[in-house]
Amino acid sequence: MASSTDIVLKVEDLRVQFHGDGPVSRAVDGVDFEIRNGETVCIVGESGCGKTVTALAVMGLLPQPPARIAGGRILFGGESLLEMPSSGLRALRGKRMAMVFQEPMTSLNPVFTIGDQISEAILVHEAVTTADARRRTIQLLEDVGITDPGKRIDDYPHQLSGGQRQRAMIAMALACGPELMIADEPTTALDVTVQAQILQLLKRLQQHSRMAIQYITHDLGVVATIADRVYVMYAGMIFEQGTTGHIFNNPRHPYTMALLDSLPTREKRGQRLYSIPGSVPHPAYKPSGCPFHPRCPHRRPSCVDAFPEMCDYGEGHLARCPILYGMERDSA
Amino acid sequence: MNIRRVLIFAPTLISLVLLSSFFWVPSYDAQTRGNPGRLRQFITAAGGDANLLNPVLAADSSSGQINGLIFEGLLDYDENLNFRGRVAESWRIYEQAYFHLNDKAATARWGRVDGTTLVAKLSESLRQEGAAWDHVKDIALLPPESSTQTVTIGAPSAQKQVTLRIQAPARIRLTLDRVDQLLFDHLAVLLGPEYFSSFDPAPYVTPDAPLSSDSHLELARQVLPATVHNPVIEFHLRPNVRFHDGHALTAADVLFTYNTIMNPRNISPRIPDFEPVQSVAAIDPLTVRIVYKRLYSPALGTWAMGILPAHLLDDAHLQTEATAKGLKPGEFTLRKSDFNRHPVGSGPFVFEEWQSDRYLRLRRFEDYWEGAPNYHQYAMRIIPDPLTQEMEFYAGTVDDYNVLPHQVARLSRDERFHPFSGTALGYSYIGYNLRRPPFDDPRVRRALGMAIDTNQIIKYVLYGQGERITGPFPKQTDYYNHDVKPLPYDPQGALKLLAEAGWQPGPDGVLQKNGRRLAFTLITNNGNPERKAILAVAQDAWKQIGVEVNTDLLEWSVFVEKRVNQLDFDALILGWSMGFDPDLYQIWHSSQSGPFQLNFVGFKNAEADDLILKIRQEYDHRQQVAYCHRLHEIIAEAQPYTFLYVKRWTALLDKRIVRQINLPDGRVEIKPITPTKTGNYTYYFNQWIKLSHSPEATP
Amino acid sequence: MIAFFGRSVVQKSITLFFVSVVSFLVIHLAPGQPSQIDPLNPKFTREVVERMRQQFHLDKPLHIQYLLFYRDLFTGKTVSWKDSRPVLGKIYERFLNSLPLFILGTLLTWTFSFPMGIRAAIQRNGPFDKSTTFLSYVLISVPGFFFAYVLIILVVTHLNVPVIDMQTFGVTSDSVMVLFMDRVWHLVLPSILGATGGIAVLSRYVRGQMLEIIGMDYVRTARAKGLSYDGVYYRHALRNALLPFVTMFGLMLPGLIGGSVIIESIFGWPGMGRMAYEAILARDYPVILTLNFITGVLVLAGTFISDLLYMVVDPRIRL
Amino acid sequence: MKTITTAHTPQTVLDLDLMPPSRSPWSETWRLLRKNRMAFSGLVIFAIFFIIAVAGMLLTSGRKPVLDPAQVRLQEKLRPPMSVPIPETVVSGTAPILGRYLLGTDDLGRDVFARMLQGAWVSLTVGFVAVGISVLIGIVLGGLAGYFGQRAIRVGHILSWSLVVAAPILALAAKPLAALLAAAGALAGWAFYAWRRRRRGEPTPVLLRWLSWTAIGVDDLVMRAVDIMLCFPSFFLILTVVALLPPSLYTIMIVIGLTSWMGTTRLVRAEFLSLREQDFVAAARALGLSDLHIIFRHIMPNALAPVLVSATLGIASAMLTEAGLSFLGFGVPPPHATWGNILSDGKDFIFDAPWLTFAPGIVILIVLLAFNLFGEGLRDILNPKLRERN
Repeated sequence: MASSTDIVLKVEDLRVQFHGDGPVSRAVDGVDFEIRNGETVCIVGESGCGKTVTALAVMGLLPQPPARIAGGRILFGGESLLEMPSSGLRALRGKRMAMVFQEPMTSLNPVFTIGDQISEAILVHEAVTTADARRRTIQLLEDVGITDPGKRIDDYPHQLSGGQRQRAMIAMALACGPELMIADEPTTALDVTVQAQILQLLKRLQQHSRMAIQYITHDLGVVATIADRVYVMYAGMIFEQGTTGHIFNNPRHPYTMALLDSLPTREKRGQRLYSIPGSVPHPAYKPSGCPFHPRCPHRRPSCVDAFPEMCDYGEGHLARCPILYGMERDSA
Repeated sequence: MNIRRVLIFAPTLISLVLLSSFFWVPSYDAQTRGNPGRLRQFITAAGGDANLLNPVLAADSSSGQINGLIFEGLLDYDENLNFRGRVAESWRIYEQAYFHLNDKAATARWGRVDGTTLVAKLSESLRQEGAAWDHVKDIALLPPESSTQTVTIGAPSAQKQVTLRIQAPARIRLTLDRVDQLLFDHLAVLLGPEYFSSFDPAPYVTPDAPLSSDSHLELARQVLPATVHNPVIEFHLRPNVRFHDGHALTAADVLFTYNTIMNPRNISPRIPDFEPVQSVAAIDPLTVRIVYKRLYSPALGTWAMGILPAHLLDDAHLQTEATAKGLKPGEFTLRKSDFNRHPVGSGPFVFEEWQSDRYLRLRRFEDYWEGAPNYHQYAMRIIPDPLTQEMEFYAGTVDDYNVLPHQVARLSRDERFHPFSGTALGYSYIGYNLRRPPFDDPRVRRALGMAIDTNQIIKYVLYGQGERITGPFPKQTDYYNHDVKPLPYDPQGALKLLAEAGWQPGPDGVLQKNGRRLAFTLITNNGNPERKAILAVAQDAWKQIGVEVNTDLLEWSVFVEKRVNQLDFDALILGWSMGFDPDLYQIWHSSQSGPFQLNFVGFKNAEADDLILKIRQEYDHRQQVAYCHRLHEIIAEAQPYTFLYVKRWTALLDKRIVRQINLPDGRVEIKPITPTKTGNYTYYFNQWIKLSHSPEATP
Repeated sequence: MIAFFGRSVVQKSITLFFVSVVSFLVIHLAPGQPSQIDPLNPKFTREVVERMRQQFHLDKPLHIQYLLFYRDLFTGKTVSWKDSRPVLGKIYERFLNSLPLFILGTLLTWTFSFPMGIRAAIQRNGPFDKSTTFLSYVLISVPGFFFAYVLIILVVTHLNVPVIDMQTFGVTSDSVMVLFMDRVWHLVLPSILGATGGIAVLSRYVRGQMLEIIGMDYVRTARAKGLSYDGVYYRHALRNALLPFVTMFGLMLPGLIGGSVIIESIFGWPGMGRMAYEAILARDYPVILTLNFITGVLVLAGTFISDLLYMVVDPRIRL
Repeated sequence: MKTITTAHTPQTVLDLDLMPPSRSPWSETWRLLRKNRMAFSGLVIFAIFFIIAVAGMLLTSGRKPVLDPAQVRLQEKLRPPMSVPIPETVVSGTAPILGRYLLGTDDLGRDVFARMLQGAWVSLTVGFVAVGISVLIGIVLGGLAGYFGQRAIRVGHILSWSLVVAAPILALAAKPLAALLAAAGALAGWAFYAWRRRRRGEPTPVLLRWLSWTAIGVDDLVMRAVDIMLCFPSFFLILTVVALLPPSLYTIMIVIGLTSWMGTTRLVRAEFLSLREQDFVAAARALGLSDLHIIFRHIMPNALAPVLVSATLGIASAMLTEAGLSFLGFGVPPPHATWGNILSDGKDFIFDAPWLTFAPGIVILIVLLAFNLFGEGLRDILNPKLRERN
């Protein structure tokens, strides 16, 4: 285990609820995870399972109301973000932690040049002149692999291609050299070749700094490429966590297994691709017991009532399925 | 830059500036009590702006009000409705009457005689007959004349010009010192009843184109009537009347004004007033002689119209103005001249400033021949809304406004104000289309009139500010016959009258006659709350006696063009505004009952026709009054209208406004303001002034 | 660019032609005569009426009247039938009177609706939002003249100062400030009344626009950058929310020649609306038609300017 | 050791009800409306007002109405609200049915309460009919422009249609020969198109080719018409027409309707344009459904929501327009009472009888407020963008 000073972000028992009309949605329902310096951590799960909400909660960007943080702690560099005044949080955002969003098309402001938008991030947090900020912006654009940055800096977002826009977004996130970058499915909207370039870019950037990356995706292929450690999320909870190797080679939770089974691989060529039956429960209407039990092939009657606890497989590999844990111990 | 702060600062700043302006505005107190000049200022409020400050061209009331102060006519009506000289010091009305020698007819007394003998015989017998012929001052024989005249004949679609060669026979001219419309009737006693009527003018008139004998005779009668009355008015002007620019007002200005009216390019609305004029001549700088083509008793009153300054408006001046404006002189008329916005007249007030739709300001004319008015300034403020007018009046920043009856009722309780009222000119009526049944039966019309409680209408719609009326003459004049009693309010009597006429209650409660229900539509124009109220009251009243009435409110132009002018209505509510003149020809004469004419109810009565003609030709007041009284009776008997009421005008004035008469010996006499018989409380306006305290308050 | 100009001009000219034809027909085919021609006035014989109709070309066929009218309009010779003054001069005089009212009304509308609408959007469903929503709709729902009378009566009876006309009648002072502030005071009530509806509508519109923008991803991006509240809402969001309002600048242009008859009549303001209203009543066709024509030109010019402005402010639109 | 896999295990999914209850769009709208307090109270007031208006129509019409709004009692003029008629002065049978004048009497002694009741109905009719007309025109023109926008109107179309219109006019103008010629021309035009339809592939003779020249697109035509209408200042256009035409309830409703369709047209056109490109319309087209079917079954229901909102707000503004016209004396003429004309008739008496001004003034304010709040709430609710964040 790394020392606690290594830990950039530690989330403990985070609970986020949405109060709209009708019953309360428990979008995030007791999530624990931690990210260390220089590490890439992937959070995987189907859409609607609370990944983005978790990330937004960390950044303090949840729209409140309707969202409400109902419990838990978020520690960033040892400081509790939830107790921090909004000005303190603002000073952190963009400087020590930054976020890259899913849709590069809509996440850039159409009426400002990308140069403006990037240097703005620098100017807000550091006492530099506009000229300096501009110089640094050009450097950043170059760093993220935009050709001819001196000219591109004055372009409006609509003049750039999708990949370039996402690079610009990344440059914006990097502007102040953050300790943590949260990337929320940054490549989903891009085509596959561009996606690979962006992933490479992120890896390269991480090598230069000791920046930690929290990478949110539903795509296990991406996870395999980039992640050091993986958290699998379902219905607002972490179902399994471990290193990339643990997760891909020794999945200990039926959900993880199902996810992996639905991944097309070379061996499965010619077979019919597996898909998980049913769908992710609505956060306001979660089933009792194990939230996955209606879709689970290993369902036992006890799953309907008993809330599953985390079971430790050692080496930091944990999974939330007592049934499989029990079966394994029995077989061992 | 902080946008948020700008966004909050801007509205705050604007609000502060706007609100702080409150501290700079003079309050009503400062304007009235704190301002001594206010006492020498008369401010009136009008709903609409003036159009043209030119007495010859203007037709609206606001313009008329101002024109009356800036311009002055030759004469006007005094407080007893007699004529009073203004620019004219005095006048004389006499007549020249002509008749052609009729060589085909023998005279009754002297047989066939030639012209010279006839003159001699006539003079002799008139002298012998004595007092009855006193007014004939001279008889003369005029030699035959020949002339040519071009006339237009035919229907408007196929007009043609005909030139006539006229070789008129000798004429005899009688000069009278007063107008006598019956002169030829009396002469006919001496000359024989056929003498005038048998005169055949056709042989004396030769057209240049072939005409049928009928139209030839008709044309000849037109150009060569057997007898002619030529009334003459001779005005003697005051020697010391000046225009505001100091130029003296002379006979030339009167002549110019007449010519301006008659100039077709000016399209003056006053043309019809002067159509009977044959000629106007300036005899000397202070004498004007006007000769009329025919008897026309309203003639004198038409000269109350304001006199224009010829020296500012003659052709040369108009041309200069046209050139200055870059217009061709042919396109330019008096209507387009700047004079209409900067008038110069000879009246008691001098034009000073006109801001369209805001105010008009006049100052007093120091050299006014009768002495300058007491008020130094006269202003007319244009305030379209009656409610804000009232508030300004109440605050004292307006001295006079067109006060509504219910406002008088309330404001006269305030002891600062003094209410006035008097009989107005103009009456309201319900007119029936006499061509359509059931209105062809006078009993029905009378019954409908009896079913309406006019007193109630006066009491509640007009707040008592009205008087019943029984006939078509102005109630405050002698012409009105006070012996004619108004219809009683008697629904039972009305039912009885209707029963006499054959109308019996039907199964649905509506009266019926021969299967026809007594139902019709009553219409009036919208925009007039009183007529709207009468519409509701009449409908309700008639419903009570079993008459089914539909009502319709129409926009004025539709009302006039589609309904009144086309004679397409059952019954209507309307009003006539009148002058003091008793001429009823256009409204009541049977010849005027076609489409587009004003006798739209279709009233026809031979005796009434005769009286109407006599009234407009009679120059003698007493005789005229007698004719009018008879005519009034006839019309009241026939009830072609249900005559409703004549309104009482109402006015409110501050009690501090009084008449201040500067007596010749230097003393000053203060009198309260009282309305005159003419229905005009502003009659002595030139003597008005506002005191700082109400006269009752000072011991 | 030139093609855009050319196309606009041609298209708008055609539209204007139809506008002129339609307005001409509406007025001339309706029943009624100019008020100068009053058939129920016993003084007017048919001859005089006929001569007046000739003077006004009313005796000619419609298409000739149309051509004559527009010939006069373009040569600047049109005169009002009511008082024979040049129509353009009359309109200009009224324009100068209406201008302060228009400027102040617009200023009030814009300066008040933006802070109100933005704040309501940011605090959506909060007490400020709810109360401004309610107030806006009260202002939209109240009949203008009812509101005007209530205000006038309150001000006149409680503050004892005049409110009607453009300035206090007969006010004289050597101090320019007094005269100026007097004029400003007389502007207050009518411009407030004129602006209330505008404030209500515009602030609602601003709120809606802001709400839409606040939901956009780039606003979240801006927050993620650590921008302050002002930086997020008043820089990033507002700039985008403002785009549609830029076009409204162009659409305000016809307001220059408009004016509320009702407010002008109540306040005795000698403005354009009253002149138009009186012209309609008197059937002063030259004035009505000229006003209509100018309005048409301004509307079309306004939309054109809007298009241009939009191109200037929105980087996404280029010719 | 990997003993457990999922791939070959037989699968069952427990069919638990784990989704939010699904609702029809209408019940969803209703539920959201219930939640929006301002909009809901607007709806409630509107419903009450509607009931009052219907009751008003029943109570105040007919030959012997229960409450007679036209009953003139001059003796009882300007009585304050809640006053009891004076027995001596009231003619029998004309006393108010309730024993007192709930809202006082006006300057002719008419019962203001009865007039307000009648006015409720008439004002409502004015609002609904005017907006109905404008919405109808808006939907037809907007739909045409949005759906058939790209289709061209050819010279021949214009020619034959104008001949079709001209023929009856000429016939009415007693010019039989010209009318016959026009009819023949129209017939020839029709024949030409019939012939063209039958032989689609064949080239048109050169001489007739000009008939197929494109004159203007449908969309262009409609949008130019909108532009033309927008060039008129709307209140003045209404005022001009109302001032020039004979005034009646119908004129006013029609004129307000005819001068306010431009917004709806643009709205419907925009909706149609975007809906036309949607997949479900493409699918419907692929199924070979007719244009009419697509328009009425697939596009129209989706396009109606914004129209409904603008219609709600339009009714309020039509009623205000009527009040403004009444102020200038061009409102609905008697015998119909509307709130607008009660208010403008009453304003002259504001110092003598304030209830004549305040009763209609406040009622107009409340009802229009209800309309506006309801419309605004509806807009919020029907706006999917705003809805999902609720």
